Amino acid sequence: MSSVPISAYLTLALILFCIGLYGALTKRNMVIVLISIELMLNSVNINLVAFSKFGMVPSITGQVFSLFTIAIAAAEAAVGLAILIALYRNRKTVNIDEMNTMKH
Amino acid sequence: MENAWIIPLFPLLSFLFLLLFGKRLKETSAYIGMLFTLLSFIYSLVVLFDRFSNPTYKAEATWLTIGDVQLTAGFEINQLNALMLVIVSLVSFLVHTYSKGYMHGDDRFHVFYAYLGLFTFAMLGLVISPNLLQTYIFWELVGAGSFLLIGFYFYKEEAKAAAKKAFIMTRIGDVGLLIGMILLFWQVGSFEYDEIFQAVEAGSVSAGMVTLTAILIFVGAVGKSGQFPLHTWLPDAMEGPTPVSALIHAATMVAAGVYLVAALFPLFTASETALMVVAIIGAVTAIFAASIGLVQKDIKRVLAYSTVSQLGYMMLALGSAGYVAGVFHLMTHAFFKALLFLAAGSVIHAVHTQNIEEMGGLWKKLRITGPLFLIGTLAISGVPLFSGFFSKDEILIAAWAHGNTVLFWLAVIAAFFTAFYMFRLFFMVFSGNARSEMKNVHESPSVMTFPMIVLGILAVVAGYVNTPWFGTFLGDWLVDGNEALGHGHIEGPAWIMIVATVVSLLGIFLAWMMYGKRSISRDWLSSRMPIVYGILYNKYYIDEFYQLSVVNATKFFSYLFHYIEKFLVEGIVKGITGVVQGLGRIGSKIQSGQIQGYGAMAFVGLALLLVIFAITGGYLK
Amino acid sequence: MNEAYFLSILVFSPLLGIIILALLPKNSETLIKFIGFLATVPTLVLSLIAFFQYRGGADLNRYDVKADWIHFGDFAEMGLFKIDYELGLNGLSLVLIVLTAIVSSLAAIASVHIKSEWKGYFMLFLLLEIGMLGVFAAENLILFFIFFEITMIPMFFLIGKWGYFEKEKAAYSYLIYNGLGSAVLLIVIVILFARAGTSNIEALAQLMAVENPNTPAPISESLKFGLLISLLIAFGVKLPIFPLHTWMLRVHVQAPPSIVMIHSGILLKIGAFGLIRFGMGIFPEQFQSLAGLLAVLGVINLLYGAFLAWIQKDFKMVLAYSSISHMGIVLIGLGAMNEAGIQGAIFQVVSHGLISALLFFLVGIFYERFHTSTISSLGGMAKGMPITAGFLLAGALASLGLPGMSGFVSEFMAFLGLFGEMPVLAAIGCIGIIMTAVYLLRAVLGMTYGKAHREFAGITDMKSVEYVPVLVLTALIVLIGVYPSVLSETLQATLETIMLGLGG
Amino acid sequence: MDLETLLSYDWGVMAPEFIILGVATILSIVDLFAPKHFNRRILGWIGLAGILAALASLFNLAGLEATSILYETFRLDSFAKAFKILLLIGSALVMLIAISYEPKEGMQEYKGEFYYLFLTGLLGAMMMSSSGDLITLFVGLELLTISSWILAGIRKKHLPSNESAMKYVVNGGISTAITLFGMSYVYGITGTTNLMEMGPTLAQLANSQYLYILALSFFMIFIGLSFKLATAPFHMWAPDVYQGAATPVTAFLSVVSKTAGFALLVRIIIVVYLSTPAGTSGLSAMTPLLVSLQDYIAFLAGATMIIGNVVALRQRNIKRLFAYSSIAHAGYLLVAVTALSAFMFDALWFYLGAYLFMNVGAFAVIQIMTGSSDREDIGEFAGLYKRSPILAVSMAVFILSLAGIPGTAGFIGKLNIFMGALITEPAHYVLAAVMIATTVVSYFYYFGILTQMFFRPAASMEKINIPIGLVIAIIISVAATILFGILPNIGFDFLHTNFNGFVDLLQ
Repeated sequence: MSSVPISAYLTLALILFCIGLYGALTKRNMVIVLISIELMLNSVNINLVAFSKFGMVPSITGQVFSLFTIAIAAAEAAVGLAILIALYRNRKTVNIDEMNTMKH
Repeated sequence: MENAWIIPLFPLLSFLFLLLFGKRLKETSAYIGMLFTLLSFIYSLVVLFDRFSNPTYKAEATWLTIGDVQLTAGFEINQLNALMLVIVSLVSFLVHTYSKGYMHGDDRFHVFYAYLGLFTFAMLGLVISPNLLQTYIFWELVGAGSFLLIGFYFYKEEAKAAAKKAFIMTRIGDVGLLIGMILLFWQVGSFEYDEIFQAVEAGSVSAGMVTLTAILIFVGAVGKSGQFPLHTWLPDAMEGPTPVSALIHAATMVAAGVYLVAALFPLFTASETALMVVAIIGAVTAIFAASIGLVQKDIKRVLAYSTVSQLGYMMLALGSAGYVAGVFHLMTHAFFKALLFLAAGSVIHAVHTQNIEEMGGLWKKLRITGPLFLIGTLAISGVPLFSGFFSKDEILIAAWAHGNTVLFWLAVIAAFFTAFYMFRLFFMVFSGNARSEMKNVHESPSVMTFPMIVLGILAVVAGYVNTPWFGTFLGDWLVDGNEALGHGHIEGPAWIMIVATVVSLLGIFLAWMMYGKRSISRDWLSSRMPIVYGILYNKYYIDEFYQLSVVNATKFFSYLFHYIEKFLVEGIVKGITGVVQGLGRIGSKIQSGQIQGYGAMAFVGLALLLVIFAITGGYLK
Repeated sequence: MNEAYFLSILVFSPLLGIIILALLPKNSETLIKFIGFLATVPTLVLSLIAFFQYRGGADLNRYDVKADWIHFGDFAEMGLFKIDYELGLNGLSLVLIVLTAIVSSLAAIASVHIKSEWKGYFMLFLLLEIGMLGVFAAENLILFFIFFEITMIPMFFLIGKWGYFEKEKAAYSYLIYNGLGSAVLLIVIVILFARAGTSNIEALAQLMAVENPNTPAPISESLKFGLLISLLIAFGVKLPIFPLHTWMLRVHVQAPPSIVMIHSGILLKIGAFGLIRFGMGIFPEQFQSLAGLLAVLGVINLLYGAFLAWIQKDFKMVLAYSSISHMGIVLIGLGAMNEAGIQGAIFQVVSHGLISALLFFLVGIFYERFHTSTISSLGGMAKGMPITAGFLLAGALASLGLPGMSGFVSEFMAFLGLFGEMPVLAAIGCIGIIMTAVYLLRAVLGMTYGKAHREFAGITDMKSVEYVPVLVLTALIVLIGVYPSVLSETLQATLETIMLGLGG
Repeated sequence: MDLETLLSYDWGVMAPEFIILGVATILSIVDLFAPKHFNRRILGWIGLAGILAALASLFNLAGLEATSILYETFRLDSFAKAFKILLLIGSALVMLIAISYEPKEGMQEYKGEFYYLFLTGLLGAMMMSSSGDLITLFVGLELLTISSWILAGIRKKHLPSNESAMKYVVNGGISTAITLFGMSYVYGITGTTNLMEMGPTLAQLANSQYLYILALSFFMIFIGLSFKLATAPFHMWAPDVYQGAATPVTAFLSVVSKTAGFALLVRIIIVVYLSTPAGTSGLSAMTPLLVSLQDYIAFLAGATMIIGNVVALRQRNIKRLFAYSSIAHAGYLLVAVTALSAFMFDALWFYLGAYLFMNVGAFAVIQIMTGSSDREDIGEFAGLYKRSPILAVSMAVFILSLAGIPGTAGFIGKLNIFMGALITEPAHYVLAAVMIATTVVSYFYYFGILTQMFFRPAASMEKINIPIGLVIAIIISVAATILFGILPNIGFDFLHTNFNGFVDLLQ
């Protein structure tokens, strides 16, 4: 049916991953950092699904895997935000580069 | 003779005994010392007479095993040893006796006797050693003993310095001896004298090696016998109590060097060069020391330099293949020089000064010491019919016969000097009129005079055991059964005897002119040729020279090493620790506390690995 | 006593003392000190028994102990990668164990001068003794290493807690230098163990002897050589060999005298022991190719130490450098590679052990009274403390190799050996003999002779208990000096095996 | 799937997990409904009991040969058992510490979660160690990770705690993503998430492109997991998190989560990358991919050891210092992984065990010293020997063991790793040298602590009272540290008799 080669999906996933990584490593706002991490995880999902459809040995497990990933990503986000809130209560900021009381 | 080994043990016992109980015994410890030394003297006499009739005796036991080599310890009684035993034990006994009076009242009296015992033990042990190793062992012990005795007045800075100097200077020589004997060992495979001699005769030791080892061993002798250039310790050693000087620096320790050369005579005769070296050093020392003796002001120092020069004579004799002459002079010198020292001691004991310029006119006061001192002086000056005359004559003949003409004349001049400064000494001390501050001067007690008298007699008669007129008994006996030692008596032209006599009489006459009759002013030399006088008075500046060269060189090395240690070694260590610390600093700097920095670091790491992987072509190697 | 346990008891008997001490109240000083000394006695007795039994012709193998201990991986049935608990004796280790026992007991007596925390002190002290005994008794490398490290930790505390002003610095430099040394040693040991599959010394020696043995992993010639060099470094730190020596200066100066007795008396000797036992024992051929290097290092040590000792102001420093210098003689002996040399080296090990113990005990005595060890401030001590001064002089004479004392025999044999192989080098080394006399006399006479530099009124000379170590040590020094066969006969068998390994 | 298939499974093999799960659930419910004033320390004891019960049931399963249920997703092979034992013991000790943990602002209201989050984390760790499928493996990993995030931030009102949690979250998220990305490639190439099925597929993998991708995936997974192990380059979170988190949590992270991480890492790399050929042709077809990548692991291991030990030199904060030391120890463990020698499993297992005891013990002492006040400077240890000799001596034992001094378990562990590195042909001389050198460097800071305890005078002589939980923990730790140091074969024999060399890891 569709003739989009798997390499395209993989490239897309890779690009997304890199964007996510870039965001996670550069954004100053904690929320955006968390979102970027979500992005990275989702890029993985694209990989998995692509493989499970167009991989050399297609199998359903990839999609199952991606479901698990989504769920866990959600959990991660939730916990992350909860901790962020706890931090915000004490620190009154979500600015990531102010979180450096411990160093060296 | 079989148990001659006991002879050295007597003094050792006295040493140990006094070490343990001396403190309680106080001055009675003198009797202990005297008793034990007397015993060893008597037994040595027995051994000596035994030796006349019986052949050389030797007994040994294994001392230490190295691999398959057995190092032995034991004793040997040959002519030389037997003779030395008697001389040493006799002088030691007399000194023990003398010291009872001289050291009276010293609160470390017993220590002094303990030390005397130790020293006597070492010296006796030295003379009966049958092999080089044992000789070396006692050789060192002798050094240690003399070190202790010289430094007996430990609270005097000079005594401390003198003791240190004596030990170190002799040790320098000893190292020569050590090297020499070890080299010999690797050539011969044994330290035994007779095996060494056999090997040398058999020619299994290369000529060069013989010369080398002989000279190295001679270096040891130079150190002990205060030969030039290692003589400087001997005059300083006069800081010790005077009886010590009599024992160590007349009869025994300083003679050990001569004894060693004599004992190894076959080795030396095997190498003409070695003999030459011995002769030259001897002659040089003789004239050199005598010249210094001309101007010294300290009674004991004068005697010390005369000792040095006399030892030079002996070396000259041995170097000129005059085995008998050397040993003969060793014997006579032992007696008259011991006498002189004891007499000097008695003088000092009386006037409490050593500076001869503060003395004078003691002849009337010291009725016994005076004549005895005169006897000694005559003997050493080589005045006919006194013992010194015969032995010195033998030496001159030997030197001449061996063809060392130059050395011969040197020796003659030295003889002149000797006569001069010895009588200078005599006149300055005894002649003239007494000083005012020496009113209450009185003769020493009999315990001190008795030994002097004994020595005085010997100083006269000892010569007659070996004379051209009444037969050379000693010589023949010494060399009997061992042609390697040369002949008992070397025939020489008769005029030599005349020359010697004339020379010594000239010296005496000149001394009388200057110091007795005062017809020539005393400061003739110092006023006419101050430079010469200065050089002589300062002993040719040898000490200063050593200070400048050797000591400073040592300092240089020490500080060099010191700085190497401080900067190089420590520096490297500091460098390494610094690097580690630095790494730590960098590491903790990177740990900036920025979350994203950490993630970035991880990513960088990943990227790095991937890049390396890609560059190296990954697994496709 | 059952001989199967003989050695184990010998080595671990101080443990009993540790336990008892642990139960004692903290501040009952005399009791603790007494128990502390008592705990060293069994070892002493046992070691002497063993010594005399051996002298009496008994075979040393009867003491060997061997028990399964550790095996790594599943190779036990192949007998590979097993570490057994195996102790044993040979002439050399026997002599050193006796030395250890004696010096330890005397050091325990010397510990009367310890001022505080006696309990901890003696517990560590006894632990240290166990370590030292074990080092000499161990039959395999891993066990050796374990005991080797066991000596390190107590020393760290003993220096760092009971030492003088710069104690912590000293403790640290001790720790780090020896840590590095034992690190290198560990690498060597583990390489051998991992690649040969065994760590038993005899077994290794046999494996190395054959051309290419069937080991779990190959051991090339170059590797052997590397291993030997590493051994040299590892033990060179302990010995110490220039330039790895700076740590021991600090230790000598900062540690309490009783500990320095142990340190310079025995711990330094472990280096020599290791070189002989492992260097010569396991890598004979490679060792021979290093002979020259060793000899040169030895001469350097000898001269370097001697010259530096000459300009020191503190007597402890003089002794520290003299230790370096004297260890040079050990190296010279080893470098000579012949009976005379090796025997000389071993003699020097023992002799220096006794002599330095004696000297440091004396240092302890007068430091106790004057609280200084600078030469200039002690001048004329002989006036106030004649006996101490006398023994000090005796010790110095022994140390500078006066015949009739142990120092001479060892020095003589070492040089005898070296002259047989490299005369020129030996001749250079002889300067060291002179320098030894120079610096020792300078220091000792500076302290004892001359004008009295201080008030000696009210200073008591040696006290009763202080006589014991001095007399014992002096007696031993003289005994060995006068009758060296007492040692050489004990060492004979061991020496022969070593020479056999060296091929002649 | 229908009921009987579901029932057909031998659920018994999951008994330990079920017990932990059950206890965790019970605790959460009790915590939920119990009144506020109810002393929740009881819950801690219950949790401990649960862990011990799980341990018992695990020993009960010890004899069982490798079985796997739920379509091969859960394997209980000897490898899993061996590591679960460590995990359970570790958590038990940590729990003991946690029970007597009392921060100054108090944590009465959320004490319950404090305890059962340990259990959930433990559950995750156990899943990781015995998962036969990428999915379960990943789930277990995340269960552990997320629980520990919350644990790190458990002290809501304590700023450093929040910060450490935040840092942990961000880095953890990134690492998860990277790991997952790598896994996705593995799946892509093999077409299965089941580790057991991967093996054969990978064995005859002959396409160099795929191998290349596989290598990439290896790096990604390795780096991602290095976050769990706290090894370079993903180590930097550790110091901050360790410092900020509550002491028991720190202990948990440094022991349990590290152990689980190693279990996971070893399982993946052995199963996946050891069965893969390094190349398509010739010699490289013979050598496994993992072997050809050894140098990279070696490099990372070396870097980790150096960083950990060197930076630790500059630390004054005791917990931070131990963070770096734990980084260093992770490095040592990586050496064993690098060498892939016959001793690898023994070494890893034994060292992790030894590390568990000595480290937990040390943290127990640290908790006593830092106490309710948050003063964590090394100076706090000054004069400890005077104040409480026993405590000082036991701490000394832990320190010496960490420093690898003979007579302690740490030494045997190091020795074993060392042998592994040096027996292989060619031997890893450089790596071994780095390891030993850095060990010597570590003496500096380890003995620095000893110096404080024994040489320095105490600031205050106030009496130290030790809660019962810590007493037990310390006693056990000391005993084990010394016992395994003197008679290590208790451990080794146990390993060999029960798990004969983990041969069943691959079949």
